[in-house]
Amino acid sequence: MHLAYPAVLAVLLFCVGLYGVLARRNAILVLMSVELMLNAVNLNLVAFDVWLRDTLHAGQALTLFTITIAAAEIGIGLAIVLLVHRNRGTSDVDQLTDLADTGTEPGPVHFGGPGSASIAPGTDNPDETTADQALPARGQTA
Amino acid sequence: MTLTTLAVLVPLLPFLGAVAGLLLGRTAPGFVRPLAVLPTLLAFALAVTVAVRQGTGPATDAGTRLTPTGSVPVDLAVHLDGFSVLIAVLVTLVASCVQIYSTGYLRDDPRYSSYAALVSLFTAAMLLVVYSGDLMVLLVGWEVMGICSYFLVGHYWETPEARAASLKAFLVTKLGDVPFLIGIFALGADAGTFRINGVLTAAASGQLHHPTLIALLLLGGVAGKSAQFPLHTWLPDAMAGPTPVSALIHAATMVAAGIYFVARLLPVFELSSAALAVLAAMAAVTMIGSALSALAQDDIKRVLAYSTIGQLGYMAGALAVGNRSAAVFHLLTHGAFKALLFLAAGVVIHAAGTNSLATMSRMRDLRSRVPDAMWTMAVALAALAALPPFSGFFSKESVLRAAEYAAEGHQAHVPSAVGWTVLVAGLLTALLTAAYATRLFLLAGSPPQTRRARQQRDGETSVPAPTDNHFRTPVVMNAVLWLLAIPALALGVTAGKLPQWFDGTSLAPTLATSVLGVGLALVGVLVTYAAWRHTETRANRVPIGAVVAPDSVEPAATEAAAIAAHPQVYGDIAGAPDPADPGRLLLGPLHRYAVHGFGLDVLYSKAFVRPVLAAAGLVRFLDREVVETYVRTAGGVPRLLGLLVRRAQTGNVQTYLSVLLGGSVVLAVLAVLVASGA
Amino acid sequence: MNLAAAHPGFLSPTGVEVAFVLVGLATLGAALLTVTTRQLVHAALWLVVALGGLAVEYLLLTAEFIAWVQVLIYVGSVVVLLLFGLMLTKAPIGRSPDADSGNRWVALAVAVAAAGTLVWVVVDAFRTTWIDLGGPAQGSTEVTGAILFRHWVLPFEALSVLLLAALVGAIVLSKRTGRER
Amino acid sequence: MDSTLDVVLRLVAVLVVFLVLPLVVGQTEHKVMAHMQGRLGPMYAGGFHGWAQLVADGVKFAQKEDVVPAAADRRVFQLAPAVALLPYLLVLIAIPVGPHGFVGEAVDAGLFFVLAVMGVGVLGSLMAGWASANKFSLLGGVRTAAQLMAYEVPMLLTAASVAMAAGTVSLPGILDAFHWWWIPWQIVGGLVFFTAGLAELQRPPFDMPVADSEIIFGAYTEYTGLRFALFLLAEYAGIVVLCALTAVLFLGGWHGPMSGSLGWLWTLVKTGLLAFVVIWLRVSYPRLREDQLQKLAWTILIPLSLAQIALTGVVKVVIS
Repeated sequence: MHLAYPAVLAVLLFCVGLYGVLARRNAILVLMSVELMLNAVNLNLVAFDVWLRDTLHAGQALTLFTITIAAAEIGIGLAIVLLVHRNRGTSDVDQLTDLADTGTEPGPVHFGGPGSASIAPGTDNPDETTADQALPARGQTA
Repeated sequence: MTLTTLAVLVPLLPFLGAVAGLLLGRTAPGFVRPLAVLPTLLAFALAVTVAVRQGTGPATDAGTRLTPTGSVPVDLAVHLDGFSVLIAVLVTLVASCVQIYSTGYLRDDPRYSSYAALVSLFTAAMLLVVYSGDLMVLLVGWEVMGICSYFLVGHYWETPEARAASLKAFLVTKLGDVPFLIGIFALGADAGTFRINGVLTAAASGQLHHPTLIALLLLGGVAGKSAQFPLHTWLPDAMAGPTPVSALIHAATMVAAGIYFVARLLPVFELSSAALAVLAAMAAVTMIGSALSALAQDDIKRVLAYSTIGQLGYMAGALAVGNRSAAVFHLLTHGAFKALLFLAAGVVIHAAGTNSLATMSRMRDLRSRVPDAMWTMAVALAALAALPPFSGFFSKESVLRAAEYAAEGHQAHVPSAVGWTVLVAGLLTALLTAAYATRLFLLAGSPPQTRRARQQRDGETSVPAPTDNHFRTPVVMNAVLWLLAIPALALGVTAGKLPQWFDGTSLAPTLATSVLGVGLALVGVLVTYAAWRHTETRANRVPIGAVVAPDSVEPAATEAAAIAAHPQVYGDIAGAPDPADPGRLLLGPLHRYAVHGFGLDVLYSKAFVRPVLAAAGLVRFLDREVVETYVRTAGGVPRLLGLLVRRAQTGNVQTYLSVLLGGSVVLAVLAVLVASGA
Repeated sequence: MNLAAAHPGFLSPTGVEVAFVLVGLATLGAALLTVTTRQLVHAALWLVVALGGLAVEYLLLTAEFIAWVQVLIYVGSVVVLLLFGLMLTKAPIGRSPDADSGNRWVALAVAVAAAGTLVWVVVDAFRTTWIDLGGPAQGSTEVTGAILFRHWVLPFEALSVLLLAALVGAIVLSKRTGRER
Repeated sequence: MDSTLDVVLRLVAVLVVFLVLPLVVGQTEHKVMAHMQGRLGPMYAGGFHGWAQLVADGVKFAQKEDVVPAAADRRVFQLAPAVALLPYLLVLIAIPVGPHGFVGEAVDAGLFFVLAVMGVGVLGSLMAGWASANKFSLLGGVRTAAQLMAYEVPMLLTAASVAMAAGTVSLPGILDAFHWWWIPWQIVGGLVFFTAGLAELQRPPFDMPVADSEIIFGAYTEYTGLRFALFLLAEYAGIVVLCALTAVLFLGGWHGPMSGSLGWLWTLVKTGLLAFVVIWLRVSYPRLREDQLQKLAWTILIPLSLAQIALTGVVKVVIS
């Protein structure tokens, strides 16, 4: 089998994950995209391991490690996301802009996107979601 | 106990009393009075013991050096001689009287504890100055007195006058203290020691290279502390403090310090005839000017204040003619009768509810209501006017005699012109002093029968004096008055003994000066009386409203109210538009200038305050408009840059990542292109 | 792939290769759907497909053990966790119009640029490289176990410490303190 | 072609087993429960003791309308039963029934394969719970996920213990290495494995996710007709798989007297006995509360399984 197939597949998967990380708004979706990127790397590792016939099987060992780390990462990441969601009522990455330097400007500056300036969490979630979460979110971030 | 130990204890006791009073004032109010009175009394007893044991013997000197300073050494030294022990007795006596008097006078004052502690501290500082044998230690006491006077003059800090007066006292005396400090350093540098004995030895052996400069610098400090022209302006204003404080400052402590200092270092001043001439001119101007001003004042305490300035002028004059015995003799008698005058004036002010002489002159029964104060005040005024056989006569005659002696050229180091200046000014001042003393007495305590007749004639135009039952002068206050009346009356008899304690020059009056002085004083008395009889009739036509002390108000509150009310009633803190005032008749066109101390304050304000304010305004303008502009620009440019950079700081992690990864891709492409040689 | 396939070095793709390409295309499609779908839970389910496809690719690359680990860990645990998280954060049914942030176009540009660069580099480098899938299996359980516990023991143990730390961390993070409610 | 035919035959056999055994277990459950509760159970369908009751049920389910709630996520909703069912079918392939290749397909990492694929089955419950757009279903789904996470660990650990003992993860390999004294040796692991498996299957007393008295029927609330039947089928298939796995791993599978010819029978007998235990437990134990459920997994089963691994390791070192 040609090495180019798995290599190119890995590259494309990686870039798809990259796109997801950069473009997705929901933090959990971002985590999924990160998983895609990790898997792309794993595929590369396995493919090159098989190609090199490495006696140490470094590629496969590293793949196993990566998978383990990914599991740990998803556990911690989800815990953080859930905590943020509990405190803020939202898991939208682009609303977690507490570190933004707003200065004296009236509002945070966003790169385009007409809806991105809205303050209310989860704009299109079902009614109860916004209603439930908006109040504690305000109360706890204030 | 050795003599030195006793002498050390004298300033130490009031100091400890002050510390204890400050510490315990709030927690244990019951201890405040004993803590105020007892250490001072004990110090008085010790001072008397020291004086007796020191006696007329040779000066005692003792000192210890705590630590090397690296250059001119500083010693904790005690110097005891006739001058210091007697002045210490005076200081402790007056301080004790003031403390006892204050227990009655400020008995309900909420700040009595701190007041008493500060008075003790004041006393301790003065005693330190008196006993110290080292200039640096003396300076410590000197400066502590300055800060104490600031606090005590500002005791009624609720009134703007008191606040202004305390600041003025502090600043003006500090103005003199700056050259004084430099002078002390120069003196120490020249003499190689700060020990007064060492300095005097150096002066005698001609080691001082800049005597004139040093003497003039020191004179600055002396003028400030002893209220000599042109730095005297703080003293009349310092009347805004409580009356006992005035008594203390005027009689024993603050102002005496300057005279005492010059007396101690007189050999240094004698090295420079220029300094002596300056001192004489200063004394002459001070004497005459202050006497004229005293004649015009309406506030009873301001009259006394100006009289103090004048009497200090006498002492300075005596020093200028090189006779420190006479100066210190006058200092002693003056301390006695001036303390008495102030304390009596305090009683009168309280009884009248005002400090205005114009108002007092229209009060019925003022004299009969405070007879003790009136009698003792009469004694003290007689002493002030130098009428024989009161104490002031002897001391003033000794000054005049010394001046005459110098005028005839007998005094070494002293030019005869200096002697003449002092003599003429002293005689003229004797006349004026008698005049204002008479005026004060006539206005405050005019004979009752003339008043009564006038009242019957004119009906009720005069101010009703407060009813009798509201206030009894406390016994302690009256007792103090009579106690002080004794030295005021009789201190003159010591004139024969004192030379043994002092330098040995005779202090007995001579015929010529006595006749001249007493004659002039009598002229002053008679002229004033005539003028008063002339103007008295006008008083009926011009009733003057006055603040009358309400029933059962304690003295301190009355005095604070009187100080606060005076400008509101008369439109002036110094004078009152009273045509019945004999001083107005006597002074004629000079009156309006004399009321305000010949406009010296205005002059100061024009010459110093306004330029300083203008300079401050300029500096403020430069700081606000010029420097700030640079600062603002220096801050503004980075802020503008920051505004630009800040736009990237959206807080959106994905934006950051996008830029980061985009940059990575560009870099990777570049790296590949370079690697492949494209 | 077409670019690579058109190269003269490529002749007669084997059966494994065909399977690999087909599964790879499916995987890629599922991944694309994962990052583009507007239904949050669907994204997770497409992720399952993508991960499963990758497991098949591992099998095709004779890395059998890793394939099953992939299924066990990813499909069995990670995705379940993700779904769990989605449910706890009240993921809505139906399309979420705000699933993508305003960064979409920037992200797309970066991703496409990265993809272009990497594909170019990778294809340029490995155009003719051939993987020999014959011979002893490269990734059987026995082989993997042997090397893992012979050569990679230390990293393996270190990793166990890491997992423990992650476990503790997750517990601490999700523990509700008394004052929160 | 022989090999192809062989593969096809094996797959067909597995499919038949997959379709028959769960029904048998289901029917057994009906009757066993009935007798344990002092009643008769189904008696009419098919005549003899209602043997065709489940067939009738199936027909009934097939006739019912296939309702998809309006708010539901349609495709996921429809796909969920298949996702729940298929993994068990796949697992059955790898379970050896008898010696000498009497197995659907001998997978090299068989144990791994089985556990991994079984883990996928839970996805079906999750999908169903979420896609129903029903708060009970969602709760059921969340409970399922939490339960799976908790019980996956002890299950894997005890399976690892067996793999350690055998030195292989291949299921036939494990059976080849089996000795009778493994049963006392691995008994703790076996109990833990069986218990954890029950929890993964959401069988009583671990049926919190589908607790009918609390959240109606959890993830399956909205399901009707054939799709519901598929879920039920998945549950019973799960029982079969679990019992077969436990039998293979801990009870020696086809080992027994005359295992050479009657091996498959031993496997079936052991599986059946275990299935009976499953039914028995359902009747005997009340449902656990959610926190008790989690506590059991994390504070009892995991420590026990770790102890089992330690024991296995020690014995393994001693006898080698």
